Amino acid sequence: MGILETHDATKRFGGLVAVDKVNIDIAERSIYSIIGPNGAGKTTLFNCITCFYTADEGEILLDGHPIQYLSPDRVAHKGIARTYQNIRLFSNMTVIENIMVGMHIHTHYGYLDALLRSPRKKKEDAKSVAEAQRLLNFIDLTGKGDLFAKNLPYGEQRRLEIARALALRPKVLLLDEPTAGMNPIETENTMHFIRRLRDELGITILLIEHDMKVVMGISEMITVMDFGKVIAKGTPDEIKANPRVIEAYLGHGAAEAAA
Amino acid sequence: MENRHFWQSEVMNFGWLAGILVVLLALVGMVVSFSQRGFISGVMSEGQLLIFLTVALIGFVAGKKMERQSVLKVALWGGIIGFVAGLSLIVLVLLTGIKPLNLRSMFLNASPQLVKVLTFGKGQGAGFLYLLLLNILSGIFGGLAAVIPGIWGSGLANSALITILIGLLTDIWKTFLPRGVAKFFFANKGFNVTGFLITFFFILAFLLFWSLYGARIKVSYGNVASRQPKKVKITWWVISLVVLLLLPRLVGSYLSEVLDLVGIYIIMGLGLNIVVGFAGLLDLGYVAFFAIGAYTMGVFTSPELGLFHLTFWETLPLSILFAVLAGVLLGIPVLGMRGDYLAIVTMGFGEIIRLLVLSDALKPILGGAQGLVGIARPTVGHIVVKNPPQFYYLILAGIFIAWYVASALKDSKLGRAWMALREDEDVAQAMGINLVSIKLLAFATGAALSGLSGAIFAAKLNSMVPHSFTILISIYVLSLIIVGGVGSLPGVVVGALALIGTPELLREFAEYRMMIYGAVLVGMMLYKPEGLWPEPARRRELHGEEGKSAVTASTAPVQMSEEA
Amino acid sequence: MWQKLKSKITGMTIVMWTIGIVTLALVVYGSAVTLISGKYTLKQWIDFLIFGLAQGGIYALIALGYTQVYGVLKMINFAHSEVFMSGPMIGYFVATDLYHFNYIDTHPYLSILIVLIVAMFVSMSVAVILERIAYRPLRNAPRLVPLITAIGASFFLQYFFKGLFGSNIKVYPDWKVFLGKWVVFGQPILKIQIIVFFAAVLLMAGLFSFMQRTKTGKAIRAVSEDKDAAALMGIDVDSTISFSFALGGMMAGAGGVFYALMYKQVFFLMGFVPGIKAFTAAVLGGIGNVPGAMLGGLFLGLFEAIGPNLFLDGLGIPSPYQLKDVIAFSVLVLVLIFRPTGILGERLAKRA
Amino acid sequence: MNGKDKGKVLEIENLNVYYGAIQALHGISFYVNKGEIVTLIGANGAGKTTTLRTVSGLQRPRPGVVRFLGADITHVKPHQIVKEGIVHVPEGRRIFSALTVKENLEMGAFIRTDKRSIQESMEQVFDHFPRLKERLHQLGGTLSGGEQQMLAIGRALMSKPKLLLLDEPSMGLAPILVEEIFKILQNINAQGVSVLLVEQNALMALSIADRGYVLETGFINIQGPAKELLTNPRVKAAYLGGS
Repeated sequence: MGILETHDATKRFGGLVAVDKVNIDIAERSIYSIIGPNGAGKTTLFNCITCFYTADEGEILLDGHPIQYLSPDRVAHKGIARTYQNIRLFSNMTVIENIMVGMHIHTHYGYLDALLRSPRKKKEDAKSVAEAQRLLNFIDLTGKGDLFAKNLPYGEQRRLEIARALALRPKVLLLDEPTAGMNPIETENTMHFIRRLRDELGITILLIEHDMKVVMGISEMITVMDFGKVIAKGTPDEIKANPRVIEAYLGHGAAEAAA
Repeated sequence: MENRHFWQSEVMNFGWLAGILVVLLALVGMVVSFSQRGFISGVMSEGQLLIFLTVALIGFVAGKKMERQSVLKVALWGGIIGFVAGLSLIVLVLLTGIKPLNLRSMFLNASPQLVKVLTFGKGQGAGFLYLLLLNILSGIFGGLAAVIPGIWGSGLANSALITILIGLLTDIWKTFLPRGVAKFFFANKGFNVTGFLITFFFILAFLLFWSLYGARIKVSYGNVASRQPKKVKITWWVISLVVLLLLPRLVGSYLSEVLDLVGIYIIMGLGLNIVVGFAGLLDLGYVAFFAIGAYTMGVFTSPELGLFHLTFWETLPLSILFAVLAGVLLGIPVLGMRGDYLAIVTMGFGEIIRLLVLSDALKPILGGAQGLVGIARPTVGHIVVKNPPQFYYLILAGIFIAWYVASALKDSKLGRAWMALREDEDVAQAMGINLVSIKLLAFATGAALSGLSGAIFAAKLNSMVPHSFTILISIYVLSLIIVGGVGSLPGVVVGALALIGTPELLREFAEYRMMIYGAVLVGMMLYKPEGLWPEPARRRELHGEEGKSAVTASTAPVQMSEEA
Repeated sequence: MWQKLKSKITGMTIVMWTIGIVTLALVVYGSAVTLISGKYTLKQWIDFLIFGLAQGGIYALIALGYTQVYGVLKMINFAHSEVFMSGPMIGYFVATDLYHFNYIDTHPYLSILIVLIVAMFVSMSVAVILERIAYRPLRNAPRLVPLITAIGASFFLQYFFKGLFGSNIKVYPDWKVFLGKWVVFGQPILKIQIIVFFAAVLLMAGLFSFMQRTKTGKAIRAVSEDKDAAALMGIDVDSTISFSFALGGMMAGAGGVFYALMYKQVFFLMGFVPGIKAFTAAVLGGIGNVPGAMLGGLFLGLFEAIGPNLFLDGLGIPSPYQLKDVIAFSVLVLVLIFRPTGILGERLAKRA
Repeated sequence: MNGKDKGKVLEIENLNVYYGAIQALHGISFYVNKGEIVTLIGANGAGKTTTLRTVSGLQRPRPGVVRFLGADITHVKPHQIVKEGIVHVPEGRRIFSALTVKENLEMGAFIRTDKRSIQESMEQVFDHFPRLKERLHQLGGTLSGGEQQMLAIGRALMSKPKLLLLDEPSMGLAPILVEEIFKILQNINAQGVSVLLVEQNALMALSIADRGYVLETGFINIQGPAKELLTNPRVKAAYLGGS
């Protein structure tokens, strides 16, 4: 049994079945990728896992416990964090504030502590700031803590978004196209970075990605989606060899060309 | 451009704009109303100043738009703009003279007084000439201020503005300054001519001096400040505290009254700032909590109803408690609503509360349309707090509490969660933030401060009527937050002084208050959405960026549209 | 299934449903008491009903403006209540002049047409100018910004009109032909109310077929749905938006004249309450939806005309008519809680 | 082929586009000849859509020049660009779902006034997409994905464009439908409409295109005749899934 599983997860929008009976099973401390053409339902699946959408049918299990009916904030408490395809930082907050919002659930003090500026509040906030600084170092943004998030360059915004998700200390991290819009060198760095997340922090990673080089390079398991359905599942080598995948993902002609 | 007719050219567009504006200012009654006050005694009243200021402003905008043109051409443009504006006013005067047209039956203010003000009381011949000339000069002045390079241009514009501000508040200066000095500068109404000239040129000289040596002074002061930052800071704190404490003694009873009112709005503003500024929840029913705080004070202390006989201090916590309860109760149904829906529903709530208070149905407990009298005065020891300077201290204490609450919460995980909510509700929730609780906390905290403010308000007035609690109060508070800078605490103070204080000092303004507020809200949103005194962090950031990337600023909206 | 249900029940939903059920119970109980007591005769109920229809027609006309603007800009045009006020305000001066020249008595229909056209034109101009100055520059700003501008513009316009024309209540002259009653099926009914109702329905039908049939109408619908895609069709988005403000303004102007005919008076604050009620009507019908606005307006008008006497009276509340606005605002809140998409609005799928 | 050297329809010079602080296009330049099908391929986020949006006036370059038939249209408004003869079929189709198929097509012909010739164009669209005729009075939102794509292209044709910009017409469509649509694109092109095609499905796109450009993080790194790109090892590795 994996750390995160879906059993026949289904999500409909009107007549469109965006996610159709999807089963995935992610082993702890693995890097798992979901690929498929645009509009295949990958991001919708992410939204179901983080309970931004409630799955219409099926189950989503974290550590064997169903989570599909929780609210998104509860899911975050349970240990799932995510990034977004089109970066969604709190753009008018500073870099460090962004990370500290991510630490919300690990900052243990209440309304009265805040109001009275109690010693506990000061201690917890100091801890948060220290931890945020550590995360900034981790993503190579040391010294940029006071900038507004919106003023960072693209690559740094992507990394900051990951750092904010890491601040939740998740068990499972969902990354939605982390290398979109990056050049080959940045992509290479990001791959390396993702591997470090798993190796150094022990986080399980679920990835949506288009860049085949990234997908094939770092994932242990891959699920291929098309029209909301899973059409293939396996290791990178198995996927590469699967003619159905080539046809769906790369087009009809590709299958012939590859053949 | 070349083949367009002159009357459709760009300068004429500005000209027409100026013409329409000044005519409207006249018709709306501001010109006459402000003319009760002199600006430069015997030369120009404030009503007339209003016209010339408008023309100068349009000239300035036009000048900015053609920055690369020669100075002479800009002056010509300014002149044309002034000419058109002047001509429009002359036409207006002539129209009011046509008997069968009877302009006044429609436009209340197309009166003989208006004619008198516009013609400087000199009759149509000389008056028209005067009007035209001064308009042309204003247009030229505005245009030149925009294009003259460097400090001279901005110095001219700024010293004119500062001088005008000083002139508007002559009553205050007169109470502060020694009689002799005041007499030298100011006439019975406004400046006298020498006073005006000296003030204007002194400020101009000062600005020029500052532009030359200011940087050096700042550096040397900065050295001192950076060597002993704490000491400097403490000194500033002590000085401002002393000034704050002595203020009512310095300004006397009338101004204390104004300060009290400003203070009550500051408390409310600090509260609403939590809801709107921090958490981004646009609450237009904010007056409801103010009313609840006030009515709690009234109902529990007024002998007229005879239901309870508590003292001020016993009731104060109840006022706050009931306001908080109402905040939570009203908060629950609107939890799922965003932006404009929230605004209109909270506005509906505010109205419901007001209508309930007014109704016969609740008259036995709330006093109905007649309101309540005999509300308790607070007592401190043996002193009964009743006159404005005494209330000043109570209100000041209230402001300190409100400020403390707002700044403590802002600098906490709750404050950060609110900001995250304001920025992106979905992502905030994905960060594990419980939206329900932080929204309710925002409503409740805001309501508490509003309730506090309402309780003080009721005690200060000693009596009250439901009509004190209209939607206008909500709009006042919202306006002052926006003018000060959404989310900024000092901004609330600046906003309250500007929007609540000024109209009290300039009684002529009061009648046009809502019109000016409305225009200010629109203008701020169009040209300076961050407010007069933005949050420190924001300001730091904006300054750090100046020049470095003009690119960022101008593309920001594009990005928004992309996300939408 | 049970788990799914359980997961949906939170403390908040319980509170909300309690509010709903209590409200419903009070309404039912109050109505029952009133009906059983037989305090009002059938004739009175019919009077309330007709009044409600006329009132509802006016709400519907104003609501169309909110809906039009919401359709194209996805914002609430807060200043629409002032668009509504401005038309009959200027119309008043025309009407009094016509009255002084004795034109109203000699040519009643022509003169009401003139007043109507002037009022519609004024309201239309105010709406268009408003859009141009206060909203267009903020098309891409964060949502709160145009909303605040709208609030500002609303108050500016109110007090601008007060400054120009004074704060006194202006009494519209009488149209003798609209006075008195008609007898329909043995029931005497106020002429003016019937006329207002049918005129409103006629205007709405006109607008509806304009939106369905004409190229511009279709363009407005296209822009409502997708501005970029509409621009890519060669539709001038800016002028189309202006046009929908103009349409909304015209409807509001007409509604304003009907309002003035029914209540005989105009003044600078007259827009506020009908404005917020018409907004309620628009939300009730499903904002952005043209037939919805019409339906919502009529429904609210009826509800408000019958409601106070029907259920507040039964609850033993003194002078229930004072609370009719409370009813309208409560309807707004309840609709937004329980069916934010309104009667005709469809629940749009929430997509990223 | 049918006179593809008559000159340039579209010329892009040094196009830079920003979203906030982020630069999406870094001074790209390319052109489309009359009668050509040119394709822009690249990964998600490479700037393909941004390029099309800039050409059709929805996005403003800083700096950069867009020339259409020799005239500078960089600062022309989107709706006027349609009048010039460029029509853009946006990503995700963006048909008007609350309008009927017929009304959608009428909106496509918004800039035209001659009713008879509009009717003729509609017939031509039905020739390309007979299925649309069957669905004429259905609401756009009720169509299937493939039909919506057909409607989107048909709607674009209603303005009688000289240049057709297509953004990911294959997105979310089954391979068989993609082939059908691409065939129709070739037909449309054969009738004299130049096409600028943005695709992720590089292979399909290159197989019908005359020339291609590879866009990577806002830069054009590889360009050439489509046939050459198909065999280019770098392109193959990155976009065609080959090794």
